[in-house]
Amino acid sequence: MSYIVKASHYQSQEKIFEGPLDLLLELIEKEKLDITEVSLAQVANQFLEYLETTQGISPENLADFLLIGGKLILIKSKVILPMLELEKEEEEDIEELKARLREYQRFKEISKEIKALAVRKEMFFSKQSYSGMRTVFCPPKNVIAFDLKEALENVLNKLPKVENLAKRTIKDVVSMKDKIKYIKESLTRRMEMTFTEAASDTKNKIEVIITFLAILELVRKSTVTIEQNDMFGEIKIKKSS
Amino acid sequence: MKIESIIESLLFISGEPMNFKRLVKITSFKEKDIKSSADKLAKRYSEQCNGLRIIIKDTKVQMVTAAENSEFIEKFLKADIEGELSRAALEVLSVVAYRGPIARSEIEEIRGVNCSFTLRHLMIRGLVERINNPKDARAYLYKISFDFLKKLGVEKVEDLPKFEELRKKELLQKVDETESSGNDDSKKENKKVVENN
Amino acid sequence: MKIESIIESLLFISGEPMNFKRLVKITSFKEKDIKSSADKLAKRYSEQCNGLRIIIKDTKVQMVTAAENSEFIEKFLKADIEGELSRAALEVLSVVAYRGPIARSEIEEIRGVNCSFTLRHLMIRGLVERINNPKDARAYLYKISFDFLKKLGVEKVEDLPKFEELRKKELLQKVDETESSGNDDSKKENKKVVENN
Repeated sequence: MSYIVKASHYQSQEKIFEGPLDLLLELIEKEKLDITEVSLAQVANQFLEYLETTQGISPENLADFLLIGGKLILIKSKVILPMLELEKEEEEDIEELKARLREYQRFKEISKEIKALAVRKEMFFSKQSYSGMRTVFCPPKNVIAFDLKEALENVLNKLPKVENLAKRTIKDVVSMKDKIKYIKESLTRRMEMTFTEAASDTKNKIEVIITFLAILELVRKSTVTIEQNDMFGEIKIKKSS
Repeated sequence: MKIESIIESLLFISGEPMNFKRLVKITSFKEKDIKSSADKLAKRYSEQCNGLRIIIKDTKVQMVTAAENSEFIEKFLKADIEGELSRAALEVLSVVAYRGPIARSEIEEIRGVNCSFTLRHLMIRGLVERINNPKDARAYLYKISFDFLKKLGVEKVEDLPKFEELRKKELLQKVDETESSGNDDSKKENKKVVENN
Repeated sequence: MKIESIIESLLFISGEPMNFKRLVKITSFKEKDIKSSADKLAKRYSEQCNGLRIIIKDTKVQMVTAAENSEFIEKFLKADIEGELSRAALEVLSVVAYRGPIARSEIEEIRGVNCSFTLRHLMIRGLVERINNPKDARAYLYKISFDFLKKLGVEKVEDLPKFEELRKKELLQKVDETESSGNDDSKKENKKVVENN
C-alpha cells in the first residue's frame, strides 16, 4: 500500500479561499461595516456571487461555503422581510455565526501582532543540548533489533493517508451557474414550476442547496417570484412578469 | 539561593526546557520551591538586563539568550533564515497560543477551514507541540512550544499581546450581554458554547 | 555593560571555550575591551555565587557550571544519557537505521514532528552518527552507528529484520515548501477576492 499526501494540491486550494469565514469577514471589512445582521445581509449577495464565479472549490470546502451561504440567505430574508418569523434554532444559528465571525476577527487581528513579533528578529536562542560534550557510547539496555522494526512499522502506520474526499472532483457537483440556467430555461418553457421539480435531478444535499440558492439568486435579480402557501409546503416559482 | 544556583547549573547543562518534576527528581527539593526559585531567577535575569533570560511555560523552564543580542547570536550560529510564516500558519499559531491546549476541531471551528496541513507544518517546524487529549484517546490537543516563545522573544505566554482578552471566548462574552434577557436562554447558550468549542 | 551582555550570550550559546579573536570577529569590539569585559564577567560570576562561572585560560574564555553543583549535574547527565530511550527516540532511531543515510528534514516529514533534539540525544549516546550531505554542504545525513549495530548483534543494516521491505515501503511525497512561499500566495488570494467582488 502506498501513502501519498497530495500536499501541494490540497494546500493551493486552501490558500485560495482560507474558508468561508475569511471571505465573509473580508467582505464586511471591505465595506467598513460592523458584524451585524444588516451588514451580513448586505454582503450576502457578494458572498454568493463569489461561490458562483469561483471555480475549483473542493467539494469539502464547497459544503462549508454553502452552509454559511444558507445562513446568509436566512439573515437576508429576515432583514428584507421583518415580519418573517424565524425558528428559535434559526435565530441561534444567526447568533452563532455572528459570534464566530467576531471570534475569527479577533484572531485575524492578533495574528498580525504575532507576526510583528516574529519578524522583528529579537528572539531568544537556547544552547544546543550537549554542546561542548563528548560522545559517549551509551546504548539503551533493553533494545533489540526487533524493537527497531516494530518502531518503524509503528511510524509507517501513522503516516497520513490519502484523503479520499479530495479525489472527488468538482464535476460531481452541478455548478450554481448551470442550475440557474436550467431553472430559467424551464421557467421560460412552462412559466411556473415547483421547487421539487427544479431540484428533481439533484443527486445529493449539496445540489439541493445549490438549487435553492439559485432560485433565491433569481428572486434577487427579479427574474422570478416565489410563493409558499403552507410552512413546509411546496414552493412555487413563477417568472416575473 | 543555593536552590537557584543549582537550577541555573542544570538549565545551562540541559539547554532544553526542563520539567519541574525532573528538577525535583534530581535535586530532591520540593516542586513549589523549585517553581518559586525559577520565577525568582526569571525576574532577576530580566531585571539585571544581562545576556541571559529564563523562560517559563506550563511546567517547564528554559535558559535562553537575551533577545537584544540576537543579531550576534545569528552571526555566530550562521543561522539560516527560516521561511516566513504564511497567514494560515500565523492564524493557527495565534489560536493555539491563546487557547491552547486545544483540539484541532476547535481550531477549525474558529477559522472555518481545515487546518491539518498547517498544524503538521507547524509541528515539523517545532513551533507547536501536541499532547494526548485526556478526554479522547484518539485525538490530540495542541499547544505552543518553547521554540515559539523563543522566536517571538516572549518570556511567558501571559506576556503575549492582549493575552487576557483573547483568552476569553467570544461566545461566552455573548452570554454576559444577554444575561438580562432571561436565565433560560443564557443557560442554553452556555451549553451550546461548550458543545461548539 | 552591553559588551558584557553580548559576551554572556555568546558564551552561553557556544558552551565551548571561545577564542577572543573569534569574539572580536563576531562583535567587532576591540580585543582589549573584550578581554576586560570577560574579566569583569568572571569576577561578577564568582562573587555572585550563582550556578555559572566564567573561566579564562590563555586566549580563551568559557562559561561553565559552578563546581559546587557538580553532584547534581552528574546525576542529571547520567539519567539523561544512560536512561531508557523514549518512544520518540526509538522511532527516530528506527527511521535512521532502516532509511539512513537520511536528512533531518526527511525524518521530520515522516514523523510529522521536529526531531532536532532527539537526534542530538541519539548522537551524544553514540547510537547515531552524521555524515556530510553530498548534495547540500550545509546539511547532514544521519545513519545508525557501527557500534550500535554491533551491540544489536547485526553486522550490517541489511541484516535488520524485514530490511528490504521496510526500506522500500513507499512513504509520502515530499511536501514542498509551500508555507514559506505563503506570502505571495496570500497576496494573490487577496487580490482574487477583491477582483471577484
